[in-house]
Amino acid sequence: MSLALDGLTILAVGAGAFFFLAGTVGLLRFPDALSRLHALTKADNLGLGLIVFGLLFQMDGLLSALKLVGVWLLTLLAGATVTQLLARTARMSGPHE
Amino acid sequence: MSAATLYGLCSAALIGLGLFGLITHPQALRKILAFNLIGSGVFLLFGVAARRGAAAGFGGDPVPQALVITGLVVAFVSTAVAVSLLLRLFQETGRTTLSSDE
Amino acid sequence: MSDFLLAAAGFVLAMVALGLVRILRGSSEADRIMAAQLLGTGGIAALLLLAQALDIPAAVDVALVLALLAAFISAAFVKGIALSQADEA
Amino acid sequence: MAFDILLGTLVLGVAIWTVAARDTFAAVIGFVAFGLLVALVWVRLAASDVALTEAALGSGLTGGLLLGAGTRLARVETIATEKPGAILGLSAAAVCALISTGVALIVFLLPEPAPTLAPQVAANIATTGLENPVPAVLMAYRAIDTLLEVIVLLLALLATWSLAPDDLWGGLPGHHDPADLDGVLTFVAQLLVPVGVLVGIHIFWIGSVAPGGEFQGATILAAMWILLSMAGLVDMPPVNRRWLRMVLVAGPAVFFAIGLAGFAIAGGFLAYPPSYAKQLILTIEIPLTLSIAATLALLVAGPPERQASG
Amino acid sequence: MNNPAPMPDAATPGGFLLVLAIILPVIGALLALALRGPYAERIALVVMPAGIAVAVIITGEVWRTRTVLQYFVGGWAPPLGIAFRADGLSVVMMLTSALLISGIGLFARAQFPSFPRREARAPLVFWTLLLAIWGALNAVFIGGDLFNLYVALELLTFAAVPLVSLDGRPETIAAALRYLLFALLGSILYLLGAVLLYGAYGTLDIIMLSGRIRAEPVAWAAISLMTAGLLAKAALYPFHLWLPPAHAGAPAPASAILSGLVVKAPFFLVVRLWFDVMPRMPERAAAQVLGILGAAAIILGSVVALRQARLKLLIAYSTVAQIGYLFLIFPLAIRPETGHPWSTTAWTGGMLQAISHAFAKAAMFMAAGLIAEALGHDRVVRLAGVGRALPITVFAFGLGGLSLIGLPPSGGFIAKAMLLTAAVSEGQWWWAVVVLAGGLLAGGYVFVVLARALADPIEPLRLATTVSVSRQAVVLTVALCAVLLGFVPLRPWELVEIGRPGLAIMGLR
Repeated sequence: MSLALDGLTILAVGAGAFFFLAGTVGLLRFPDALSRLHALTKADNLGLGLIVFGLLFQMDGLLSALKLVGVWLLTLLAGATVTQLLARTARMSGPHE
Repeated sequence: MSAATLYGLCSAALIGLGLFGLITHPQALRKILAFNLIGSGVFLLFGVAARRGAAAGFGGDPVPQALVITGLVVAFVSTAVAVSLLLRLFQETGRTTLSSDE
Repeated sequence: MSDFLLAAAGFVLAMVALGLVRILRGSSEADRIMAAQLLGTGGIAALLLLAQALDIPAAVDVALVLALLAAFISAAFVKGIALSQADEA
Repeated sequence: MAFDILLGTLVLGVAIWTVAARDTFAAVIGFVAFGLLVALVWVRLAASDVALTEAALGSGLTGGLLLGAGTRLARVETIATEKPGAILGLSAAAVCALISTGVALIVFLLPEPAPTLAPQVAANIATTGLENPVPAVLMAYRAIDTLLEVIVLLLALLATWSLAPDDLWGGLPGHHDPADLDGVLTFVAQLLVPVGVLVGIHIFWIGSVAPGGEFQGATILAAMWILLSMAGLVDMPPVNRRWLRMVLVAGPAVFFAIGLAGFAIAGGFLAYPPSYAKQLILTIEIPLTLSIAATLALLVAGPPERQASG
Repeated sequence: MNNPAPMPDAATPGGFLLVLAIILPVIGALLALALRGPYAERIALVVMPAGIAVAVIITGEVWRTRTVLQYFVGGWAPPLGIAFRADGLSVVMMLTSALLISGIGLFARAQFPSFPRREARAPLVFWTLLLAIWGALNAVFIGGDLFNLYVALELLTFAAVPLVSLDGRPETIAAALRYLLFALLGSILYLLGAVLLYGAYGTLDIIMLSGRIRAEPVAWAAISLMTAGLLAKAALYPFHLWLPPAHAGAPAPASAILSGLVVKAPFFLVVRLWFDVMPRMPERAAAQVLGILGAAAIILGSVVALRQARLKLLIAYSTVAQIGYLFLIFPLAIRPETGHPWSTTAWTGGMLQAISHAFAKAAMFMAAGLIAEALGHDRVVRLAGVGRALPITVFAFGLGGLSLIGLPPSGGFIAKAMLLTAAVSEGQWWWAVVVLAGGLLAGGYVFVVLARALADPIEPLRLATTVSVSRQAVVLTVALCAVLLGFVPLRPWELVEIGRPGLAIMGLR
């Protein structure tokens, strides 16, 4: 049982780490601000989300599991706030650089 | 070399770095940032002393850890007062540096 | 298991470090904010992994506080931009 | 160990960026990132109480404060001001390198095994009724530090207020824009504040048994108040309101009262009788948390800038 | 003083008085903030006699028992807890602070009046901070724990900085910001030294440290960093640049506190570090460096003071010079071979310089404040006739000047005479030259002011406002305190030695 749970954790955390890789590559490679923003949002939401999902299998209490999900949701909120603002300013200043 | 020693070296570097910024930057806000870097370096040294003193089932000596909490609050307060002085100076004179008065 | 989680934490942090290169090459303001955003998310992810790997339950609280204050900072940021635009207008 | 080297390098890299960045705004962003990484270092140093404080105060509230100041000054600051002379720069670099090297050498020279007070803290912790050693140090063994520090907070607030023009004394701090009910800020505030208040109370409440405590909890509560005010949902109060002064002073006042009562019930100032030390400490901590939260929030809000209406 | 006074191992009977010395003014400050406007001044006026009484009783107790008064806060003994200790040095400084703060408070009543039913900014801030400074100073003078002293120093900083910018002119805000940055740098260097000491010796308690500290790199680095930080706060040359604009820009009563008392606190801690934390370590070479910085401050500060066009700036630069004298005690009192620096004339001379300068400088700043109020400016060249208009004030200024120059009868005279004697008897004649040259230069700038003030005006003097005699009388009383100190015997005092030999004994245990 715990072996199966460990396996799920490894799978999900591994996938999450991969999304961080993807996000960073995107940040480095994409030419304009808007597509970088897109890449970053993916990494944020999915990378952390998958890691949280993976760690959930290791939790032993409801409270600790709730905290983990809470961390993810709060990060989403922070990300969305900034992203929304950046998208607006990026559009306003146009695809320069 | 232990992890504590490693972070000790890191804080030594932070102290020098912050000191450099404090001396060389003419803008007051940059000086305030640099002061905070020195502060972090000094506080981390407390953490290093605490970590090295791990005993009695504690992961670190709680006394220096408690001192850091006090220190962090004082550092925040210092930053807040310095920033309000700076903003007021900016409102009154449009200046953000301290280099050319008198 | 702990080793794997620690390695994952290190990997995420390394990715974040690469993202920082973006800051250091620094082109536009937006890029820097994005990089800080990535650093924040990566840091929180690393913290969660660390909490589990080293069995420090309090680190989850640290991550929770970081996430909360990250949202606060982004709000402060939105407000600051709005104010300085109002100044300019 | 590899993880520590990576983290240490990252911390230094961001710190260098904060000092070396050309424009102020970039430096502030660097500093916010720096605070976040330092919180990670504290976890690695087995100091979760400090990590919480760093996350909430050192990185969070300080970051918000500096970001606010940074955006306000950004337009003038980007114009390069006078540069320090090469001689000053070089000699400063030399002095700082010397100090860094000296401190680094000292780190290697520290005695092994390291001196520690941990056993003494552990031996005496039962008499404080607390299980988490850090609050035991802050509220019992070194309570006078904490008490004086709260006074420092109040003085700093008075320092900030003292910058108001005379005719605005009794006015309200900072800006206030009416809430834009469809705006991002309102949305964030409405979503975040209930969660934040819960988290703040949680962090404060678990302080006696697990990492947490009044400073960490109070910082989170302060941030939530500031958020509400930024969103325009509530306004900061005029600085001369009686209730506000009472809230600010309540924490230290109770601290002093129980400290002085110690003369009668436990034979000394700030001494607690072991049988109900925990209850007394909690009685101090609840008003203290509220006072600290209010002080921190008002410190960020700044001096009075508007006339109170009516 | 050959029979060493042992350091008590536990709290002494009168120890609780030390707690009162700190919390009385602090509670007063809290009340002022809580009760708002009209009460701040009244609270201060109530706390003043009570504070003086506490200081007098503590002094009496220390003198009667000839030992250190000690208190363990919360009953927790060091190293876990924090000790307060009052030795002879502490009580001299506490007594000076209590008297001077009360004098300044009486003087400030006219300048910061409380209005009934309404709270005004400047009075509330001034009275609250006056009390807070008092509490902070006492905490510095009796603190026995290096970190607790750090908190006390920060308390002092945040109580002092707002006083600089109290009248809100932009140049005073810049001066306050610069002062704050210097003070913060000083604190953080001090804290860095403290953490190194804790890392090496596992305690922050001064007495315990003095027993454990050894002459090794960690200790040297720590003490050097802490000293450098404290010098930045004490405005010793070359860290003096922040002081003149800050002290000259503050309102007169605030300048009097800042120049008379606040800069003495970091000096006091340097003395603690060099003579108490490491009683057997001080080395001649290091002490000579402090002496050289002090000498540079004396000469440079005095020369620049001579060239000032504004009276308050002149007095502020004179503070830079007078602080220099304090640091001459390090090369003159440290005698590694014989020990007991506290039985030297230089030790008593230095302490006397600290307190007589406090009274003299406070009187001069208050006098300058009255002159500026009466004339509407404080330009030295346009002082003519003020001697006739405000004779008491100008007389008080002159009396303060005696102390700065080192002319009898004044505390400054005895202090400088003792420093001279010490320099000659120690065979370090070069310090004697500096003391004499500093006296001549001080004579120069005091003379410039008095000569202008006593000259006949070309056109009749028109006063902007009249100045009440009672305020002038307060200034004169404070100046007379500096004069009265000139009647103490010209030899080492027993009072400032109390507690010292005990420290050395503890160190050997």
